[in-house]
Amino acid sequence: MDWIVQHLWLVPALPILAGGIIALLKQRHRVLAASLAIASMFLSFLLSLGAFVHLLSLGHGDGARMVVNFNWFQFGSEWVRLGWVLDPLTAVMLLMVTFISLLVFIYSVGYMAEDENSTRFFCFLALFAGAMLGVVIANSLLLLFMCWEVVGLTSYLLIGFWYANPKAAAAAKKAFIVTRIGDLAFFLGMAWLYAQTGTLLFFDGGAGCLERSALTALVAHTTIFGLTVSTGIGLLIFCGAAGKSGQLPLHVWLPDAMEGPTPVSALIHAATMVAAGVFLIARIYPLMSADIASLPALTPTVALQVVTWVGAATALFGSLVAVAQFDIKRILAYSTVSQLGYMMMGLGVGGVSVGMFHLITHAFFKSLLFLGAGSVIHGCSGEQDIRRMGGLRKFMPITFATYACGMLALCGFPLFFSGFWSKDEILHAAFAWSVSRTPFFMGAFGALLTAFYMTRQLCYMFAGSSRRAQISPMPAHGGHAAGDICHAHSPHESPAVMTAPLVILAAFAVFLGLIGAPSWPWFQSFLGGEPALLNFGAFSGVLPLMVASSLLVFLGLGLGWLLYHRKRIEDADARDALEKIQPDAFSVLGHAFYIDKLYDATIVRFNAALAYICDWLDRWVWSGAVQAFSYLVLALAWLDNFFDSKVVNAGFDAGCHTVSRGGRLLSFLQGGRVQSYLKMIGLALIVLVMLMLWGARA
Amino acid sequence: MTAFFLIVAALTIAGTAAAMSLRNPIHCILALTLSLVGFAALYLQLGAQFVGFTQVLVYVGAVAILAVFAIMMTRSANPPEGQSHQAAFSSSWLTGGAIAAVIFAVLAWCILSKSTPMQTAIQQPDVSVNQIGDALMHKFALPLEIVGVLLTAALIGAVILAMPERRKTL
Amino acid sequence: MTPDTIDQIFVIAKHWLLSYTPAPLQPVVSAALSVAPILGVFPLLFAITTVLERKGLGRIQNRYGPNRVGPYGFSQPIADGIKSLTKEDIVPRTADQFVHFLAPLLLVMAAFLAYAVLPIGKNMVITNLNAGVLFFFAVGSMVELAVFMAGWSSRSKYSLLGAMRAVAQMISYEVPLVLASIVVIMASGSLSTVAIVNQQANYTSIWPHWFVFTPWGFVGFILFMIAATAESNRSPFDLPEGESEIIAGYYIEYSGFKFALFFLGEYLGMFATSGLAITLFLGGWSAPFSFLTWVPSYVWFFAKLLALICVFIWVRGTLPRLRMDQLMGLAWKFMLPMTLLNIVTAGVWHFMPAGFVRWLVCTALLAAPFALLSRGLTQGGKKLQLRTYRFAE
Amino acid sequence: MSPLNAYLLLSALLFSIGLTGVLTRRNAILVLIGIELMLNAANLNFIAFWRYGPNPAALTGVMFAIFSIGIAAAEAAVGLGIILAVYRHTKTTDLDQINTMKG
Repeated sequence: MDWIVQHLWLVPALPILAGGIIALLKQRHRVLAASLAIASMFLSFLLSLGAFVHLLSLGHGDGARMVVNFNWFQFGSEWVRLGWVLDPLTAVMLLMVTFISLLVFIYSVGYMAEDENSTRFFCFLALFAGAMLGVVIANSLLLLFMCWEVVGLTSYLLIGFWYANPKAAAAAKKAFIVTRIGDLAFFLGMAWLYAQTGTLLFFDGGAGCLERSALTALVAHTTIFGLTVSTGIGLLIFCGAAGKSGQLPLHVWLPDAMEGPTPVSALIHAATMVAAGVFLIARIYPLMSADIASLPALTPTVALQVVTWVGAATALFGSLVAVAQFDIKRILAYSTVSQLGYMMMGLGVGGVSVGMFHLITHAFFKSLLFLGAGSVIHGCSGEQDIRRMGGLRKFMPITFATYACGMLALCGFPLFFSGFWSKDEILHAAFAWSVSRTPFFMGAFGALLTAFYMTRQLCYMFAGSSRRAQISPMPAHGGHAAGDICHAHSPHESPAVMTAPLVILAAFAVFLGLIGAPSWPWFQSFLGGEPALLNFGAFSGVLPLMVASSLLVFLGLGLGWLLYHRKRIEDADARDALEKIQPDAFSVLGHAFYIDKLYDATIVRFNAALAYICDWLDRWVWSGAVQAFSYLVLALAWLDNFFDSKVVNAGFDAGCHTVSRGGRLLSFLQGGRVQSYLKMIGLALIVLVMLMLWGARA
Repeated sequence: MTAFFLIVAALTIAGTAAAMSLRNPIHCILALTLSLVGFAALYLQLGAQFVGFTQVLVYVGAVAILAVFAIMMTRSANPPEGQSHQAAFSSSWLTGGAIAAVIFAVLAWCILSKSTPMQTAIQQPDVSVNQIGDALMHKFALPLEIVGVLLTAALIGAVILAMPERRKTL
Repeated sequence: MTPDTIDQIFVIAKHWLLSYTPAPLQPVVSAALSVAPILGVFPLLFAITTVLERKGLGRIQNRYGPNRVGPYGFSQPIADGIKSLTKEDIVPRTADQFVHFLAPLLLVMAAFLAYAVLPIGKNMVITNLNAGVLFFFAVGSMVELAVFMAGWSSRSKYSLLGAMRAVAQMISYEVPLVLASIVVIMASGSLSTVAIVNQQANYTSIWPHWFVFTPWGFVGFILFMIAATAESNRSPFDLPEGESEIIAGYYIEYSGFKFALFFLGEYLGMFATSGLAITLFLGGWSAPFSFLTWVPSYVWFFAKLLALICVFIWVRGTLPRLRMDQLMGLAWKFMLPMTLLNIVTAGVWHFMPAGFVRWLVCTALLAAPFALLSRGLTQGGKKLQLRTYRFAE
Repeated sequence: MSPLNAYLLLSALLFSIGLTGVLTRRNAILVLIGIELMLNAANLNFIAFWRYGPNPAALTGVMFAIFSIGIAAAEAAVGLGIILAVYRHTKTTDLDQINTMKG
């Protein structure tokens, strides 16, 4: 086996090690900390590059999957086995994650320059990168789950990085808890899978849980509603994926997560972590697509249908809500939600390659957009409300250019921008989907909206004249790094250390799409494992759809331009153009369909009520009953005693005493004494044993 | 039913009874150590050498000393003249004793009424420490880890509990 | 008489005697025959040690030790014994009579029990227990109880303070003691003292395989001896008995023979721990060089024991007493981390290929933390200047 | 009577003696001690069953005893810590006086 495969563990180990060392450093060693993090990231980037090249040299076919498994520890008579795998999926993800993390690290050097906790920041970042890479290379669902949880933890820590700001703390908590809900289902699915197959390794020379033998065993039995076991497991695991990558019911944490530093939003909540959910589904795709019939590529199993519908709904929802946001980062967050929906949809309708292609391209242009937004925020001294920006083009040309590239890529501007190719792939697959065509229309409408809100945002931010002067100075974003430093300045371009990554990312955002164009589907074939060949004939099949989607994009751009650019936005406090047209709908969208409110009103409230009811029962009903009973007996005893001592001679006194003592004993039931409670336990034990013996008798 | 067993059993019972009945807490602890050593001797007689010595090491060496320290710190040994003649037993000791007695009766009845499955040829199983270590490292690795975590948590918890709590400054 | 027979002479004698006893009595007799020498030899060693200690301390402190009774004052212990026997046995009126009487007996009993697993010579151990080291520590933990009984039962502030100090100190130093001996158990893969010694009794060319001749063994030995000094309440860890602070610690209220018993118990404990140190690290009864194996094994054991005793005396005469916080600081801030690191090092040593690199790595693993940790102990270290002694002539 | 039954009877007796102490002593520390004794009685059962049980080669009983000894140590430490904490508030360890949870 090759060196790189044997030592693939170094890729996650290096950043984790760096994080561990940085954790010991003080704030005055910030330079050392940053350089450590960047150096470790660079090394693991080189390693993953090596792995990628090695895989390329290896050629195609199923031979392009190398696995290293080892025993972790034994419990009972079984060994828990972990391992890592190197296959095209892993290689591509590794390359993407390491590269973007590297750029983001470099960017954060500039962004967090004035923060007083930057060493802590880099420690968390490095830890996150390591855990994420662990998720990518894991060959065991258990290992993947562990790294997955560490990723969740670091995301929590980083969202709440400015814990002094209560909003950030709340957002961190929210993110953590919501993702836990998904992870619970994930864990259940994992346990079920283990119970069924007896292994959690993905690939184990034919014995892994993703390989034919296990899958055939899984699809053999069916559970409730006639679902196959594989479907049940897949759906449970999909819940975890949905939690991580903000699919519809569990998306609520992602927009709030924007309280964190912007590099974090770029790295974790746009490029890598939220993509982990998609990656997970892509990884267990054989399980999702397993069907009673032998396993062709695109059988729309129930699991895949669920994935598709959820993805489509999320895509539409996210782009709808993004239309009506004013916070620059929230817009991007909702667009991320919708794009993740696209990925899921792609996985559902088009298989691994389609979804992964969009994942990769999206990772680049979305992190580009976030970093650009960060640069804007940095330049505007912590301002995040796009209504208070405007006219920034003159002040920060580089940012504008790169941001425009990212924006066009996200809209899917035809031919030259990566987003176009990947999104078109998904739409095409959805069009060809055998089950239903609704997802296609949802996705198409989502594409239109995407173009629209991105144009809106761009116009708000860069076009027109600056609206900062006229507004009363709002309190800068709580505890923001740059917030308190450069207040009074006019907007300024960011330092080179921040703009350089932007330029690099912009280049990728533009040209990355070409590796997956229908004419030369290199990426898909690389994932699929057959040679890629260049034929422009492929265009003919997809041409009408391409034209259609391009038209949609142009329509969206035109609408945006019409509403927001033809008539300049002069006044910061002026109502939004769309709001003028349709205020009610706008407010509904602006509040994200009130889903947060809904959750607060239902789940949270219900929980509190339940707790209160339990408390009330305990306080009044139970103890009340006990007390009432004891008082009753006491009263009886007292009555008896009274009557007796008054009327009859003292001969009965003893009896009364016993009765009253009985009352006192009963009142010990609630005596607040440990020992009386213990006595009750003892009595219960006696009764129990008696009953059991009786049962044994009969 | 060897004489050794009878002697040790008698000693253990005596120690336990004394530990639960003596008035002075320190005397109780000393009696307790007697009964714990008796337990250890019983383990040894049953051929569980490791457990027996661990028992002495942990209970006599740690738990008893810990209890003594607790008694010293709570000044419940030789109380001052004020309530020196306070009852050692709780006011409702009768019911407690009765319940315990009934439980013993029930248990004894269960034991004597049922004939437990016995291994046919009772040979002294000599279990070497190596076997125990091997089992701990392989078959019982997970419980071992869990116990380690538990002990760590207990350590931290005990320290925090015993720390003099300072009033809230924030 | 080959050297082998001389070496095994006691074992042979025992079997010879056993062969003349009726079968039913044999187990009892054999037990008695094994225990009796212990009961005889070690108190004698105690007597000799008292004289040695007093003379040595005297020399260190610039005076003659006891030199009146017998040749060079070597019958001093007999005089002391007679004195302590004839002295009145005082028991405080408020004391808890029973416990007060029981404490010294329990102490001495525990001290003697520890010898059951010490191999004094080849085939010369009372019982070869499968978990011998564990037994040793289990018995040793009884001493704390005896000390506490002594301090508490004689209702006196000083004795109670002394007992509390002693128990706290013993408990906190028992941890490093056990952890320091764990490395040997790891290396030899056995808890039986006999097996441990047999493993060390091999030679490459003339050098023995004593565990002390490895980095972890050496460090473990040093740590073990420090912890043992603290366990046996000897200077510089003699706070529980500091004459200047609490007159004699937990046995103020004892006099006469019980007092002597306490002394006996303490010294027996010291011998026992030294014996364990010899068994674990110094190769037990094995000879230091392969060409000296003709010397009987028990001779080597007692020679090593005497050497360690002399070290104890030397340390006692040299080092000043610690403060309570320094004591605890040493235990938890220095001993505990060092012992844990030592265990890690032993593991590394086990898994690395033999050779010079292994030595280098393990030494570095131990030296670097030592430098760091010991720096934390010297709080504001003052300059010590040389003193000029005037010797008694 | 078979030796196993003898051991079981003994452990039952010790268990109930410990229970008596738990139920009747006023001093919280002694109650804790009683609980320890009950645990030990249970351990004795484990060892006895291991020794006379069908299959002593599988060290289940011994392992159980070892683990429960460890857990008992943790329990004693935490319990005594709690008692000290309680004592700091209500200057007593008398369970008859610590009844502030009285309904």
